[in-house]
Amino acid sequence: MFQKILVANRGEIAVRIIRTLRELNIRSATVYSDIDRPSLHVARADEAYRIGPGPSAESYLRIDRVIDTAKRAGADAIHPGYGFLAENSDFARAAADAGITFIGPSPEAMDMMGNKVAARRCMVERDVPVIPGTGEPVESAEEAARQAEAVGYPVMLKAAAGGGGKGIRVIHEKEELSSALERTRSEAAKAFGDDTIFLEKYIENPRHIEVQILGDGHGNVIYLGERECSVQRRFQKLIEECPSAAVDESLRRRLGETAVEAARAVSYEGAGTVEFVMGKDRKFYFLEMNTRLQVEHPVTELTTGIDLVREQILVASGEKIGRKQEEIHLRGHAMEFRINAEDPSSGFLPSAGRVSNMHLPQGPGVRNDAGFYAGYDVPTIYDPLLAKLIVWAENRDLCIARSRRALHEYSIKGLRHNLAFHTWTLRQEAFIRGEYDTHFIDDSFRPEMLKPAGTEEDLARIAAVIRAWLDRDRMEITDGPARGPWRWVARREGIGGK
Amino acid sequence: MFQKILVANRGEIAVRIIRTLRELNIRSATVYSDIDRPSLHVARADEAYRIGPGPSAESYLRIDRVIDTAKRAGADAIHPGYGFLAENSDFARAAADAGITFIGPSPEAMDMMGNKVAARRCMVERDVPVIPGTGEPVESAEEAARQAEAVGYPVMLKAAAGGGGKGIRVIHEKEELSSALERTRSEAAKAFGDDTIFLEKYIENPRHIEVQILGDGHGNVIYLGERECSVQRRFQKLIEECPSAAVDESLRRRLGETAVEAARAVSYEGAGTVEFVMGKDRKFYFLEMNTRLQVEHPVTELTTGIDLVREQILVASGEKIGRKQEEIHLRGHAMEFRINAEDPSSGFLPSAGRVSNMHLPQGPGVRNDAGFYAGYDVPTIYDPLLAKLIVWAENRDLCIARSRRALHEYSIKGLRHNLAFHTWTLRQEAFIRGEYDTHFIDDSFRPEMLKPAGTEEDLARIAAVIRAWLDRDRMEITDGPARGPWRWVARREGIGGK
Amino acid sequence: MLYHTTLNGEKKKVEIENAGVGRYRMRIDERSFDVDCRFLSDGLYLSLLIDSASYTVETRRAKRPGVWVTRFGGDYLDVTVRDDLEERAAARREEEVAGGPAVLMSPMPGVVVKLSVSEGDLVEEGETVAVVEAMKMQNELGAPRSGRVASIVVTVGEALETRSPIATIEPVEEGE
Amino acid sequence: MLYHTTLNGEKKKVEIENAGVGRYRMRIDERSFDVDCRFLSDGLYLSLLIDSASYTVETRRAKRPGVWVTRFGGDYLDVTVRDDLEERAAARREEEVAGGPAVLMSPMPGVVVKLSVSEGDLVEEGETVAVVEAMKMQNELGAPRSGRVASIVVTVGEALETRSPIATIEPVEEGE
Repeated sequence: MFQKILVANRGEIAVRIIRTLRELNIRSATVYSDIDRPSLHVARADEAYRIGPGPSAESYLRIDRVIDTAKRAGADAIHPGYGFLAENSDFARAAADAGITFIGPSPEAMDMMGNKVAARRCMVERDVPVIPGTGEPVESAEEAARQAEAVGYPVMLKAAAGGGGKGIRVIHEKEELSSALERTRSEAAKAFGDDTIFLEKYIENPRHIEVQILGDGHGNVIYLGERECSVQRRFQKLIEECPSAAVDESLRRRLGETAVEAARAVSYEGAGTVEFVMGKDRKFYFLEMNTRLQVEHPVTELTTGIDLVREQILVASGEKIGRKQEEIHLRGHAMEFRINAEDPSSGFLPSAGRVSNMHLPQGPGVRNDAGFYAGYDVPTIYDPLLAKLIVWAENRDLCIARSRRALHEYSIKGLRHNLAFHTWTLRQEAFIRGEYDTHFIDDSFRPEMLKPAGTEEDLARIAAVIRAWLDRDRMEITDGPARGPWRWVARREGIGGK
Repeated sequence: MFQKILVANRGEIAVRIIRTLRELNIRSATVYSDIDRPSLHVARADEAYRIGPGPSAESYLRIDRVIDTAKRAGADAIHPGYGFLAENSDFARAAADAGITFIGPSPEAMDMMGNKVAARRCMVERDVPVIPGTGEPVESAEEAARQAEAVGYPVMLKAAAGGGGKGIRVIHEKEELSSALERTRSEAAKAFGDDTIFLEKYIENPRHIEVQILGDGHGNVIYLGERECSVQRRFQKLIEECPSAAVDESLRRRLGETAVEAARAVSYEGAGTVEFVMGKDRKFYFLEMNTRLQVEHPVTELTTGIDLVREQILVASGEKIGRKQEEIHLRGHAMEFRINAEDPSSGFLPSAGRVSNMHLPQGPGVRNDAGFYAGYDVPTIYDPLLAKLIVWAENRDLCIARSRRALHEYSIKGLRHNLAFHTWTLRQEAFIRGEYDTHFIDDSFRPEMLKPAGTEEDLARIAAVIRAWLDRDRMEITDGPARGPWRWVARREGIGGK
Repeated sequence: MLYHTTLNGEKKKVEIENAGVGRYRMRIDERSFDVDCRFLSDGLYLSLLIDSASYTVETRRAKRPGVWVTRFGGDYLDVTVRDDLEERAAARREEEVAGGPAVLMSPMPGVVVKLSVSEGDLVEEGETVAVVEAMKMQNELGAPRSGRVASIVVTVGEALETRSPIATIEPVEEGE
Repeated sequence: MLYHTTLNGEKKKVEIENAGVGRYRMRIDERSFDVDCRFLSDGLYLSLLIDSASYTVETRRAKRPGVWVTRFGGDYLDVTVRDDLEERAAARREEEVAGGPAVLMSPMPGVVVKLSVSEGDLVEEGETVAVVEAMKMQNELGAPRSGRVASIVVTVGEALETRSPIATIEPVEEGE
């Protein structure tokens, strides 16, 4: 077993990995940029090493510095977390060259899955279903028509250089195809300087379903249930569930076995995720494989009872997976809410600043994976994920009820965040019924929906008025301890004030 | 289903019950004494009613006021929590008279189990094993000798008026008995003004094992595994586990079925706990039945996945238990640590004062049931339980490792607490092996053991010196925000200070 | 004392009397309430009992004068609370502003990655004026009012602080 | 600068030099350390990197002068830190106190439920002098030193504050 592991990441995921290292009695080392010196992962690790200035390109993304730090610290393995260098095969190779174990799959598996065209080809060879389409650029209108006929309408035209929902056009009928191709091509040329177009089947009401898999170096691969990740805003996941409301036992088995087949195709070692898109007909297609721990891995941990970071480390140290497929059981239901420093009432603009106070929810079924603390200055140069709230309950309905309760308890003061957005989502009929797809948020969320009406209006007035009233009496009560006469009164009554 | 429930309690258990009420969409009302106006349960409830001055005899123990408040609030049920009026059958009767459902068993069941002699007799009738002994006072030395012979040495002489370990004498050999009886009797007369003495078999290396049961008004009773509660200091439980390291599957079934039999004897409705003492020969004997929710119920919740407060409410509303015995499975291992405001380094003296800051542990497998918050003034007039840390993991060894990690993260500033005691316990070989009994703490804990030696000494010196150093520079840093030059320096470097 | 309050555009008058330490008697329309009010966590949260209903409230001053952002449970509300004097001052201020130019300011620190309009362009309220990158996200900033872009005071690549001005939009006269 | 430190009864001298903002160079015996030191949570916690080893430290002044209670992880340590001047003053103080009487004080607020000794009794250090009830628990308070009970200043039933005096124990001369 490893003696010391370098956690080459920051924020909530670094803190989460350090927790498991402590439980395994493995010494944890981590890296930090100048701006991250007061970050939680530095305080929680056993050792911490400066790695460069704030911008990630000069610190967390510097392969040379991370490897040098691992050597200097005497680490025998590196855990990359997610993001930054987690899916960089050069990094994995550099670690191997330095004689340090990279906790993840082989560089070859990373390269294969990192190349979309190659990955698709590899899946087709293994009979893993991919979205019917060309896989090659469309050269002419005739060819487009022929292919569209083959895969069946509706189809989608996709600019090769597009992404994030841009350069896409959906065609429902044969008659539209030829002119749509022309328009998509000319728009792509204008927008991206590249008019290469692919054609594929358009999946209606698509759900984003992914399967957690775990492989070892001894030929064992198992799946650990699916995750439903269709609550997205502009392709950013916001809420994830395990299990999916759209998946039953037999579908779960088929998804799982397909994911295992995909992983076997690249002799996958470690924890990985196979992403599928699933249509309303419950047919599913391979999208891509993420060769790392996912942000949303805790929902799988809560339903399977398995610590995925622990499994990653055991497998990387050469151990066999200690459990068989038939020993994996999902129990209850889990949901993860990503708590971001962004303001849903004004277009999800990022927010930054000092967390003046916070209160995390507690009690039955509540797990917090947080990367911040009261007094922390949230920097603007990294991603806005402050923390994850993960909730478990006996079934999906109870999990929704418990999540509402937990969000009700959650408080972060000092900067804008998206707690109110999650509360909104939990009130939506589509979400409650479990009948939603990846368009759900973009189609139905409007910022003004965050302002509720009802009897609480009166109460809000009252509260605000009291504040004004107190303020008038020279009671300084914003952003700091109560001072002045109120404090004195409080003491006299024995309820506060030292 | 109920529309509104009065939670007739305070502290962590009131907060915990209110959480489940919110999840069930039942309106919560609670009561508070004057000193509890700023307590967490008042802030978390939907409604809160003043019930009298601080001392419990004038507030939380006043049946009349609690019932009046329930009526005034329009509550259709009362949840008593634990302690205070939870096992008071007069209170249960008063609630019934007022047309309000008491969430608990019938007053008759409470009375029967509240009377030790009657409960013992009732158990004997049902073939539930009780500790072999007289059950009646010992009148003479001859009778004592005869009974001791019958139950087998060692035996215990117990003053009827004793309790909490006082007025007890263990006799290992026949020759000692007669003089021991004399001495015990005269001591009892002196100490308690009552020289009534019972004789019973002395259980060596006793473990305190209890079984959670759940009954409904339709004749169904199930058991939900056992709890190991042998980590006690002077009869106060400090750490509880589920399952017990001393109980295997077949013993679990026998314990469970015996507990169900005990509950059936009094037609038990609701959640209850049957307490057993178990010797090193794994024979177990009925001690008593607690006719309420236990402090340590969360370890059962984490391993069975069942919300016991929810079940209490459903059963009280007339529903049948929705699950069969064979559907109850324990998964993994859970431990609960009682976080008390008492100082283990000076004889567990109670502490009180303002919580100047706190940090609860988070991450995988950690549940916090807390009744306090940063800024809260812990009153001295109620029990010292501030919070419970409950930890779950896949098995007992991992649970110990995770508990150590969680305690490492836990911080409470401003008053003394017993976190260091729990850390100590987790280092003891007897605890790690699971081979301990109720004498464990009293026999092996010494306050000076909390002061560790080792390399951290040097570091502690360094830290302390730095503090002194900073202090010398007129930096006011105790118990409040950093001020003065340090703050200015921090700002210049962009690491702190608004 | 009488206060003018606005919530979600609706105005109401609220009357408040002191009724003991931390206690108030309030009237809104024909309804009246008893309020018991205590600070928790050294003044960071307010515990209210309004006719026995319990609320834990977070509230902070917004940038705009007289406005408080208040949270009950999961919901956030912007509430304006002004006394007579402040109410009259606010009314005067609003009159002056209504016909004048509006300044688009950056809501967070970031870098200008795109300017979508040029000086002199006509824009609708909400139409994208600039794109600012912060926390690896591109954020489209819309015009604060409809009108003509009077000036743009930043260039692509420039780093902005919170509330750095980006552009001024001036009203366009009817029939212009 | 040189400091006299005591931990678990063991005394050591520690030398500290400033080495930049929040940075120190320290020497204990023959070992030396680089220390990087930052406050977290507005000064409530101290994050230390000592030759890259990371510690989050809580510390507070104890009642006794120069003593700090310091926590690393789950452990609490009492450390005395004094400069030359303070060290000499402390030594003088200790000399004066050693032969004098000691006062038993209540460590918490509570009510006296029992007095186990009378004035004039001889007691051993740690022997129970009084029982004080607080938080529903009975707490036995032991003699702070061996000697004779010189005075008892409370009665059963009396309510005590933290540090209320209960009794004074004076030393007994050898051979007395």
